[in-house]
Amino acid sequence: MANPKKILNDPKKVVAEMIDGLVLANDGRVRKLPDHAAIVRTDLPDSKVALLIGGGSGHEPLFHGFVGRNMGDGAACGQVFAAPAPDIIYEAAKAVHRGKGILFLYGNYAGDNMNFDIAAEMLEDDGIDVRTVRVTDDVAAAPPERTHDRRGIAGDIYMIKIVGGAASELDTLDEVERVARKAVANVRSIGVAVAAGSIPETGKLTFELADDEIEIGMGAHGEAGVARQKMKSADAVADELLQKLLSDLPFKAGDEVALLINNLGATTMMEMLIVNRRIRQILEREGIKVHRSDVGTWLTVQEMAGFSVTLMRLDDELKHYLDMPAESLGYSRM
Amino acid sequence: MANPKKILNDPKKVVAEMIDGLVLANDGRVRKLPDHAAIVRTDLPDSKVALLIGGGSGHEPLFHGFVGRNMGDGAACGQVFAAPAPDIIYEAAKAVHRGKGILFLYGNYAGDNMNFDIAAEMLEDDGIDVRTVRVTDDVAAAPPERTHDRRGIAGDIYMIKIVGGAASELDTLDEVERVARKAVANVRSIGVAVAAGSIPETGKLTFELADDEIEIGMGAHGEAGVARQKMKSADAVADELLQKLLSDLPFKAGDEVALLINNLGATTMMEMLIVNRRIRQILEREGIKVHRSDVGTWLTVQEMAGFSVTLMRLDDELKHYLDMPAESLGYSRM
Amino acid sequence: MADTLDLKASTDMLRTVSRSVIDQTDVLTDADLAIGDGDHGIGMRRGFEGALESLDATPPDSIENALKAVGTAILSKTGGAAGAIFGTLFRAGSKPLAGRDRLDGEGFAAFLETGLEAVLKRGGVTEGQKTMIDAIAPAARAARTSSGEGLPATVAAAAAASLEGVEATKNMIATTGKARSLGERSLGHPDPGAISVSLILKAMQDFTAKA
Amino acid sequence: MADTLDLKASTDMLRTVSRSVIDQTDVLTDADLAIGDGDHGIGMRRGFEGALESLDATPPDSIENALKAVGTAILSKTGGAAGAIFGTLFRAGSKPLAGRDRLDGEGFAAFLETGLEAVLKRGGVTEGQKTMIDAIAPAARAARTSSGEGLPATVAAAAAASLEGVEATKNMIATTGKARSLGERSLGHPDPGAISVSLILKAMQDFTAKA
Ligand SMILES: Nc1ncnc2c1ncn2[C@@H]1O[C@H](COP(=O)(O)OP(=O)(O)O)[C@@H](O)[C@H]1O
Ligand SMILES: Nc1ncnc2c1ncn2[C@@H]1O[C@H](COP(=O)(O)OP(=O)(O)O)[C@@H](O)[C@H]1O
Ligand SMILES: [Mg+2]
Ligand SMILES: [Mg+2]
Ligand SMILES: [Mg+2]
Ligand SMILES: [Mg+2]
Repeated sequence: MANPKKILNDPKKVVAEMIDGLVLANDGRVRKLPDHAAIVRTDLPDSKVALLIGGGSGHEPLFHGFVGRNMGDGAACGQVFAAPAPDIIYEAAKAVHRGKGILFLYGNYAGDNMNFDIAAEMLEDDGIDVRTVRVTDDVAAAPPERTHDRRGIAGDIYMIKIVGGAASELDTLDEVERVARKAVANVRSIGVAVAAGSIPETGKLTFELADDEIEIGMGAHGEAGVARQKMKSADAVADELLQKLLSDLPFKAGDEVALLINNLGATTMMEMLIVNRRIRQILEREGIKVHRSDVGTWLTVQEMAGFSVTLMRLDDELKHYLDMPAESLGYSRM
Repeated sequence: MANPKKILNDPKKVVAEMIDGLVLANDGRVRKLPDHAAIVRTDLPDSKVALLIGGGSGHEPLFHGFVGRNMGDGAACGQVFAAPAPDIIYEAAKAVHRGKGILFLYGNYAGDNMNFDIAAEMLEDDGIDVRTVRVTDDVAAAPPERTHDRRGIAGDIYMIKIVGGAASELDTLDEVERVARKAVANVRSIGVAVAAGSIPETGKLTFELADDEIEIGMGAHGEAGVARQKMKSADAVADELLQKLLSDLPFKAGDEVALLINNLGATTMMEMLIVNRRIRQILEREGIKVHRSDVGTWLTVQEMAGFSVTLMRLDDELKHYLDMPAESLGYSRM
Repeated sequence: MADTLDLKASTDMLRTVSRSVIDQTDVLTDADLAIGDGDHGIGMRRGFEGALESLDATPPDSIENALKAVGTAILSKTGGAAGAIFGTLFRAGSKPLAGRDRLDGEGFAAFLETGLEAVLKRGGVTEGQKTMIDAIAPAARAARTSSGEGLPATVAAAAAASLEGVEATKNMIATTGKARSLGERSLGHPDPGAISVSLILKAMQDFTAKA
Repeated sequence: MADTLDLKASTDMLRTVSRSVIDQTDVLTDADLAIGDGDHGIGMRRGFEGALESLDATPPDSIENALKAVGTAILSKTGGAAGAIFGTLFRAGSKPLAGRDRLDGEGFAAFLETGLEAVLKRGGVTEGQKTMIDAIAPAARAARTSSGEGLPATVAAAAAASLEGVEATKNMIATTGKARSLGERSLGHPDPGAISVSLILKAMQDFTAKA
C-alpha cells in the first residue's frame, strides 16, 4: 500500500497550522482564542442563544469551517480524529456565551460525549445553562432501537445549518433545543468507502480495502461499516444505501426531505452527481419529495474516497431554518 | 500503479448521467436543453446581457455547476476533458440570449477556442452579438509576454463570479466585456500536482508521478508543468508558487487582492489551510492586502491530488462584483 | 482496382475508415496520454461512431454530402481540438466535390487541399508545430503530385506522406495545444492527431486498393 | 526495593511511566488501527508529554498533586476518549492520596479503585465491553488483595492482572467506542486502552521494583 502523499510541514503541528490558516481564510469573520484551539465568530450579536459545535480535526471544512452567520457561533477543535479536551470546550463556550445559555451540538462518539460532558459540568458550576444534542444519523452504526448508539456523520451539516438558524432567530435555549431534537430525530445517513484516509502524524492509512472492494456504512474515522463488498455500479450502490436509509426512519410516500451527498474526501463530484441521479429516481418512485439538495465536500476523512447520503424529513419549521441564508468558510448560501 | 477506483455505471455515459444528476441537484434552478449537453438557468430575467460559460466535463463543479444567479446564465458541456461541440455551444447561446448579446467566457485551450469560435460565427450569421473573453491565468503555461498562450485554470472561478455579477448589473455587452477584460488582465494562478487523475472512459491515469515527486505548474488536464521536484514542505511549496505568481503580474506592495486556493480533487482541506497560512505570511511581508479569500474545491481534475493558488488584483469595481451574493450548485455566497 | 469511386463506394470507404479509426481507439488514447490529456482515442471514436450512425440513418445523396456528413458528425460528437479540426477537414474538404458523382485522384487531392486550408485557418497554426497538420499537409502535396495517376495511387501517395509526417512530428517540439508546455519533453513522441490522419488515409488506401 | 515511595520518588515514577508510554506510541497506534481510528498512540504521547512538561514546570508539592497534574495534562492534551478516561483516572484517583506523604500499597490500591469508579461513571460502560476498564478493574482488585504486602508487590499484582485483562479483551466483542461497529471482527484484537493501562502499570512495577 503506497504511503499517503501530503503537502505538510511538521505532521505534529498540522492542527495548529491548519487553524491559523483557517482563521486567515475567514477574512476577519472569526478569531482563534489566544490559548486554545477554538474558533469564535467576531461578529457575534450581543444577545443570542449560543451554539457551540466541535469535534476532532481532520474533517475540514467541518467543524471549525462551519462557524459564521446563522451557523455555529464557535467551534472547539480537537486533534486529528480526537475529541477536543474539556478546557478547549469550556473556553470556547465562555467566549460564545451571551447570557442566554449554550447548546452543545456534536457527533455522538465516546470521546466527544465525555469531553463535552466534563466541560458542561464545569460551565454548570459557573451557573451557565448548557444543553447537549448529539448527532446520531449513521444508520450503519446501530439498529433503529438503539439510535443513541449511532455515530454522527454528515447529518452534522444539516444539523448545524438548522440549529444555527434557530439559534439566530429563537429567543430561548429551550426553543433552540426543541428544534435541534426535532431535527436530529428526522435525519439519517449512511456512507460508503472506496479507499482509506490517513492521520498525518502517524502517516498510516486507517484501514485497508482491496482494489476491487468497497465498504458500505464506513464511519467517519474509518470505523467498520455493515458490509464489505465487491465494487459494484453507482446505481447498485445507490440502491443499497437508499434501501437502508428509507426503511430506517422510515421515510414514506408524501414525506418532504432534504437530500445531502457528502464527499468523504477524494471522490469526484462526477460520481456523486451520477449517484444523485439514481437517488432521485428512487425517491420519485417512492413518492418522496425533495425540497432541497446539497452535493459537495463538507465532512471529510482526510483523503478517504467515498461518500455518504443524508436524508432529513422536513416540516415547515425545519424547512425555514434550513433555507435561511448562511455564511461560513465551509458552507455558504444566499 | 493501482487502477483508478470509481463508483460509476457505464463509463461511456458518465457525462449524460452526471448532467441529469446535476440538474436534479439544482432543485429547479437550472434545466438541461432537450437535445444538447447544455445547462441553462430557469430564472433568467427577461432582459440582460447573457453570460455563457463552458468547457470539458470532468472538472465538476466547474463549469456546469456555476450556473445561477449572478453566475453563468448557461453552460455548454463537453465530454470529459474535451471542449463542447459547436452545436452545443450554439444552442446554449440561443437559450440564454435575451436580446442584449452574449459574452463567451471560457478557458484558453485550442479545443475550446475553435469550438466556441465556430459557434460564435454561427450566431453572428444569425445577427447575434457575441464577444469572447478567454481565461489565461496559468503562469506556468507561457512567459508573461505570451499571456495569450496561457491556459485557463482556477482563475475561471473568480472570472465567472465577477463577470456573472457584471452581467447582472451592467446594461450593455460592451460594459460587461470591459469588466471581463480588466479582470482577466489581473488574475494569475499556478498549480501543483501530487497524484494524477483519470478519464473514466479510458480508466487510465493521465500522467505518472513517483511516490516522492510533485509537479509544479501542472495543468488542469495533467498537462506538463514547469518543474518536477522531490516532495517538499508545505511552506516550501507555497514559497515557490507565490514567488512565481507575485513576480508575474507583478503584484506589489499596496495592491489589494483576492486569494483563492483550489483543490484539484483529492487533496485535503487541511493541507490547503496550512498552505494558506504560509501564503498569508508572504503576502503580509510583501505589503499586499487580502480583501477576500476562498479555499475549497471548484475546478477539479477528477481524482488528481494537488491544488492551485490564484491571485486577482482588485480595484473598487472588481471588488464590487466579486463580493456580490451569488447562487449556484458549486459556488454560493451570502 | 477501380480508378474512381462512385457515391456508394465512396460512402462504403467512409464506413471502412470509421470502423478502422474506432478499432484504433487505444493506440490514439495512449499517444495522447504521452503528450496530451489522454482523450484523443475516445474522442475520435465518438466522432466516427457518429459518422457511421449518420451514414446509416441518412444515406448521403452525393459524395460531397457523404464527406460533409462525416465532418458534421465529428464536429458534433468528438469535441475538443480534434472535433473542430477533423470536423472542419471533412466539412470544408467536401466542398470541391460539389456536383461530382465520382471520386477521382484530382477530387481527392482537392478534398485534402481545401480541408487543409480550412484547418490552417481554424487552428491558426502552421506546419512544424507538431499537430495533425504535419501529416495532412504533406499528404495533400503528395496527393496533388500523383493526382493524375488514378485514385488508388493518389491515396497511396497521400497515406505514405502522412506516415512520414507522423514520423517527423517525433522530432518536433510542440508549440501549440496541450503538449505545448512539455517543451523538449514532447520530443520522441508522435502527435496523436497526426496519427489519426495517417490511420484515416491508410484505411482509404486499403479500401481503394481493393475497390 | 522500598516498601513505600516518598513525593520525589513518586514523581520520578510518574516521569518514568510517561517516558515509557511515549516510547510505545507505535504499539498503541497499531492496536488502535486494528479496531479503532489509529490515533491512540499519538494521543497518549501528547498526554504524557504534557505530563512530563507539567511535572518539570511545576514540581508537585504532594503525591496527590503529582497524580492530579498527570491527569490534568492528559485531560487537556490527549483529547478523544482516552483523554477523558485516563485524565479522569489520574485526577479522581489522586483524591485518596490527599494528605499522605508516602505512596504505599494501600494508597496505590485506593488510587486504582477511586480512579476506576470515576472512569466507570464518566464512560458509562462496565466490564466486558472491551475497554481499558477490562484492564483497570482486575488491576484494582488485585492491588486491593495484595495491598498489605508492600507497594512493589501491590503494583506487581496490579500489573499482572492488567496484562491478563488485556489478553481477555481479545475474546470480547466491543460494544462501545469506535470498535463497536466491528462486532465479531473485533475478536482476536486486544483493546488499545487496555494495553495502555498495562504499559502504565508495568512501568510502575519496574520502577517500584528498583526503587
Ligand atoms: N490548433 C490546432 N490545429 C491543428 N490541429 C490541432 C490544433 N490543436 C490541436 N490539434 C490536434 O488535435 C490533437 C489533439 O486532439 P484531442 O486530444 O482529441 O483534443 P484535446 O487537445 O482537446 O484533448 C493534437 O494531437 C493535434 O494534432
Ligand atoms: N466509554 C469508555 N469507557 C472507558 N474506556 C473507553 C471508553 N470509550 C473508549 N475507551 C477507551 O479508549 C480507548 C480509545 O482511545 P483513543 O483511541 O485515544 O480515543 P478515540 O476512540 O476517541 O480515538 C479504547 O481502546 C478504550 O479502552
Ligand atoms: Mg480518535
Ligand atoms: Mg481533451
Ligand atoms: Mg486530448
Ligand atoms: Mg482512537
